[in-house]
Amino acid sequence: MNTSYQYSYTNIEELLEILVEKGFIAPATEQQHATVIGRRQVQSSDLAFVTVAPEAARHLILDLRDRFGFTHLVLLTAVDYIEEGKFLLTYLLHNYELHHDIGVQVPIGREAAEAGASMESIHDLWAQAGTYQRELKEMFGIDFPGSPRVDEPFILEGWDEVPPMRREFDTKQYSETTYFPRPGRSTNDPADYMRQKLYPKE
Amino acid sequence: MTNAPIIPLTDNHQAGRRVDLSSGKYLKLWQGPQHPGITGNMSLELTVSGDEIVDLRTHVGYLHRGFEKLMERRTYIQNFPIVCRICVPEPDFNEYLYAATVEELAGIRVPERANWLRNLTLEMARLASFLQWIGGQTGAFGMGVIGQWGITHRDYVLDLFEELSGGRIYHMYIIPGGVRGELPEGFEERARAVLDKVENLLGDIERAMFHNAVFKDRAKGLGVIPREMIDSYGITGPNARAAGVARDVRKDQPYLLYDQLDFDVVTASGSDTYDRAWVRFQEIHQSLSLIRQMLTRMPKSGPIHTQLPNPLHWKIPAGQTYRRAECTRGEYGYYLVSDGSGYPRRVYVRGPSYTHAVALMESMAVGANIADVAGLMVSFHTYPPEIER
Amino acid sequence: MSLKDILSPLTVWRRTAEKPYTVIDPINDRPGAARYRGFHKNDMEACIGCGTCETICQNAAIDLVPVEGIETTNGDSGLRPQIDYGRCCWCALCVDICTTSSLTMSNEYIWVDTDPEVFRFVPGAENKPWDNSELGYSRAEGYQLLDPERVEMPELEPDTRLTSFIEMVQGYSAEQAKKEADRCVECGICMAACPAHMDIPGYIKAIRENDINGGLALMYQTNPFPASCGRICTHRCEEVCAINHTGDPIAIRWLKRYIADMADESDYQAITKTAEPERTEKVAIIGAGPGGLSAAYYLRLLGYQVTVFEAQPHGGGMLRYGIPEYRLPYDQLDKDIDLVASLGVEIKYNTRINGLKESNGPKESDGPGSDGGPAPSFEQLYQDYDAVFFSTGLPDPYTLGIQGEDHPRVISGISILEDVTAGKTPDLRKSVAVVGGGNVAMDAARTARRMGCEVTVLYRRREVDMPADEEEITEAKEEGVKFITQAIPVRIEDKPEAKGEQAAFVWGEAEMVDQGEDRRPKPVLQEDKIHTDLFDTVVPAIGQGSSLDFIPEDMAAKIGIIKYKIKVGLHGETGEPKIFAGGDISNRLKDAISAIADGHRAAKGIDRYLRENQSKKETS
Amino acid sequence: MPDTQYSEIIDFALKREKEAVQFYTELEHIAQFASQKELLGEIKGMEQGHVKILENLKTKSPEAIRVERVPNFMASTYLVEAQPAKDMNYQDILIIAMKREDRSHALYEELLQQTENPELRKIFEMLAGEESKHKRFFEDLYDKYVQPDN
Repeated sequence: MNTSYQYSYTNIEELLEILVEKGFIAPATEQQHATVIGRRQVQSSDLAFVTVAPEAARHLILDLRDRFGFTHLVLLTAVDYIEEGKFLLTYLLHNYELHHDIGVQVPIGREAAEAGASMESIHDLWAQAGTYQRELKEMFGIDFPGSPRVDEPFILEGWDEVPPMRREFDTKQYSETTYFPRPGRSTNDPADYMRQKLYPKE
Repeated sequence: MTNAPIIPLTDNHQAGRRVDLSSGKYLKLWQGPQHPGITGNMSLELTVSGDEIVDLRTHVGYLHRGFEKLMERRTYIQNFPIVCRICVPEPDFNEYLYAATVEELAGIRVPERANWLRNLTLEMARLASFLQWIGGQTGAFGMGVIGQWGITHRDYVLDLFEELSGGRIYHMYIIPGGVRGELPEGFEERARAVLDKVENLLGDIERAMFHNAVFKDRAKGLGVIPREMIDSYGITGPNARAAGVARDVRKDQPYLLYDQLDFDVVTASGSDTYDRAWVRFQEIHQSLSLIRQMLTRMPKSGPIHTQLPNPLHWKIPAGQTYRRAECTRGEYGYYLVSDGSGYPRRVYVRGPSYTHAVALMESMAVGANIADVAGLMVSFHTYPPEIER
Repeated sequence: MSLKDILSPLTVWRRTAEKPYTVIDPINDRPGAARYRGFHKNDMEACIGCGTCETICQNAAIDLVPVEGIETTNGDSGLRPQIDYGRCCWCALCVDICTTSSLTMSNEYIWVDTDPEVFRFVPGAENKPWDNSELGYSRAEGYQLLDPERVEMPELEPDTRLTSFIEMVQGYSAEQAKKEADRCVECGICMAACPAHMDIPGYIKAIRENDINGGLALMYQTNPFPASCGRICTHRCEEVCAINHTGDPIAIRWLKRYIADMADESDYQAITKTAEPERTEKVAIIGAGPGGLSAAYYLRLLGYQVTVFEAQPHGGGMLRYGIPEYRLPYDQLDKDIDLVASLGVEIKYNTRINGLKESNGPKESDGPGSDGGPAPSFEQLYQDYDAVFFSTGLPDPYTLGIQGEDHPRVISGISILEDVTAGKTPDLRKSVAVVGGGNVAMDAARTARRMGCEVTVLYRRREVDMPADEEEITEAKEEGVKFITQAIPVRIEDKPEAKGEQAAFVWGEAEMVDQGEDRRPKPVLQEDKIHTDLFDTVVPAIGQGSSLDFIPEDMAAKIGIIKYKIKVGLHGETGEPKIFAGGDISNRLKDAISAIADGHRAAKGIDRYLRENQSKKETS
Repeated sequence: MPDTQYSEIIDFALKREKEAVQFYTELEHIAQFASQKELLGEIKGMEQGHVKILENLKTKSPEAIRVERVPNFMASTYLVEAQPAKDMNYQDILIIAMKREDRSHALYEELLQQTENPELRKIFEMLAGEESKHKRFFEDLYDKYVQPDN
């Protein structure tokens, strides 16, 4: 039981019920696709994921931090659902009193209008969020307007290709066109090779 | 000496921008990318006034290998040999967490003895990593001799890894389903001998490092992390415990067999470089004890691996999970997303250095002395390879 | 600053007197640990070049290359892994997954050379100092990536089996089939061993992906008898299966059966859509066994007008008359045959082709043509059709050739099986001796068990020499068939007291005489160890011969017959361009799948012949 | 050993082989079907080959003779002699051939027993060996094609 926060709950299911009451997520319990808003998924007794709309995310995250005790931002990253034209941001928050994790998941359009994919920044909620957001800008092309140094290269320098963590960036193709293969490499498929050797004319 | 309050990054950022380099009052200095500590390649861009740092920017990218991306085009079994390469001094946490997340989504149970062997290697990895850190911490303060002892004793631990797993650095021992080999004949005796040797060294280290006027003078009061910064900066592990925050995944969310083992969560209150070092030093003792307990209590036989589906066309049900473990630097975690195919949809590796070496370092260095930057960096015990995965 | 903090560090000065920790000469003095993952070794004899190491290598460091001195043979691709040490990360997954356990690692880890090219090498093919190293990494006990155990096939219990002719093998469930299909490593080594070269990895993959339709279509590309072969195939593929080297081979035959069982009618119809435009040429096929119907199927798909002539009242040949119903139920065989017929292949049953030019009418022994008219002669078919394919098999049982074999209580194995198929009850009585160790002998013995007889199998050689499938022997034993091996038939006597109702079977014990490495040991009768046993029935099942009497002499000379076998080319061509042959009368393997393959190849040969004929006509 | 004796023995053997050729020629006439004729033709061809070998021996000295003995596996001992008939099958023809070779072998063995002359013995041994080799050849065919399952 976390006592020092406004909302007390003892297990993940209870937490989700409160989130339903507060209107953050839908009551539906069936397993839907991860990018569907309102989806909830209890992975284990200490880990759940909820999917909310971009507009609701910051509010929910702030509530979880200040009213439910999820004070630790474990990670912030994205999954590219290219076939749906969406990224799914995951804010993983941890409650140090109950040792629960909740993943707040936010689908955002991969290429929203002119500005490109973007999301509200949370650098003012956790100081290290700025680093995550800088990396997401660089690796996925997701913008977080107002986040410190968000436009500065983080890992890549002088990169002018597609943001490399996007699914359409093909590492193998890139490597094949950028570098040269080692000469002297060629292989054979056993079945094909045996056909040529043992029954070429059949 | 800094005793920085919470400085939101925006402010820090603006403070940096206010520096007018043309005024002649400031100098730019680059430290790295060749190992500012001894733990990996990254560089620090210092703006100094005299020998005092007024601004610091971290630069990573010298080690980027794109593991997370590479993993998306490799099968679940093919990823097993590459995860260990994310963190050189402590590869085993990657192996364990990757296996644990895959097993969770695939619904695979690991035999008990395999869990003991996994736990043993994780604690051995902790020991090796801390011994290496001693090398970095003392070396950064000009006490390289002590560092050599640490590095040498780490090598004895690596000898044990070599005979257990067949590799010194990249063990590739923990594989989805279990582990890849039994303890070799006579391993327990040799392991105990190494533990005794390390324990013997620790006495000397305590006298030569912690009761050393030079070390005390330089480390005490350096890089004090205030309690308020712990959550805001996502600080975990010994860095948090030295600030009196008793958090340890091994106790909080026990994994493997930690709930059956006897150990203490070591804390301190000073939250400076000296206290962080002291916490780590105490944890080496804890680690020795944990390894001894495991050697004694581990079942002497039993299966070490569960038969997996054929790894060549192994598909894992769609789902996502996050699992964490306490490595020497704090919370190490794997976030795995499966879309039901034979390849992971996304693997995110959360290394503690990600926050400790970038946002935290940038804040903590302001006001420090140039000569202390390396010591400060090592006091966060950061490994750049896990920043850029 | 306390004085203690100044003095304390000095107490450790004794360490300066310690010997250096570093090894002075690591190159010579420091061997890797006993299971060190060092340079690769490969046992070239054990390796079969399956390429699973290449598949699992996440660095793409392995290529499969031909190696001098390694031949491509049945069960060995002749390729060997070449490793590029510019890419290898020494993870040893290749060792872990190696199907033959031939690939291992030594504990050597130092190799210095100025030429980078040498670090791309074929372990085992090029002599390396570590080739004979005993230490190094190999797969640990209790850890394996590939499941060595086959999913068990549900079968009727032996007691239940004996009560009827119901199919004893019950077939995999979807879950079982997928689990078994999962074990396949898709190396494709099996494809060369299959006489029909079926795309085995392909249809097994279809099972994994739940694509029954796709799997069925793949099977029909090379074999129009999936339901039958899925039950009784001699599965030469399984013998060479890569997994067979360290575990049970993939149950390829049962997986084939699974697809055939799962496929419904619409799946079957989807296959027939591949038929090409109609052609006017007519092809006659003699024999509706697997060879003839396979040829008919593929010829019909190519658009030819096909007529099949069959002496028996039903199709399937030995599949029907030689194999008992508990192994291959008639409805399953009919399913295969009906699909061929449904394409528009005309099958004339009860039509025995006769050989004598001068007598076009049916002989006494021949049945009438199914259209009521007289059965045509071979000569007629030759005249009336554009091509003839014959696959008439080996219908005539050979006798034991010993004295007293004309005893009334001697009945051949084949005639028992034929009788049961025809719905007749063979007159077996109680105690039955079956002579022979092949599949026909097993079938006859197990059939007799199902008719309530006490059965003893007598075989000239040892059990390991028996040509019958291992599982047939095992199952026969389970069903209570007794075996006497190294028993050579001497003669059959009629004991006066038995009055022709019982046969006294006289046999002698055999001694196995070694004949050198390349020949199997020979059984030699020990004339001082002769036994006589009384049986109600003695059933010889030692071999069968062809019956080629229907081929007129002048035609035979052109076709080419050697030692009662038809001499054919790769595509069933005989010496007479218009005539093709296949199946047991021409091939060495004498099983259904070989006949099916012969039929398929002959269809290609006939197609080529007819197309060449057509273009000749057009150009002239 | 006088040359006459040597060539007499060879002539005797030659006569037997020629009789064999004659025998198979007659069988060919009796046979009704092409497959029978083909096999009989092949066996006849083999006997003709033996005739040639013996003719070559006539011009050679007895010292040049190599003796090759093949163990008797008695594979055809208990088989019943088949009678030449127009519907002979593969099995029948092979039995006829085996029995013929067996008899020839027995004859030379008999002659071998009756003489003490080492050179004569050598010739008989050679001839007996040849016949048993022929028999063995047919036995192998019989094993492989007629009773593969026995």
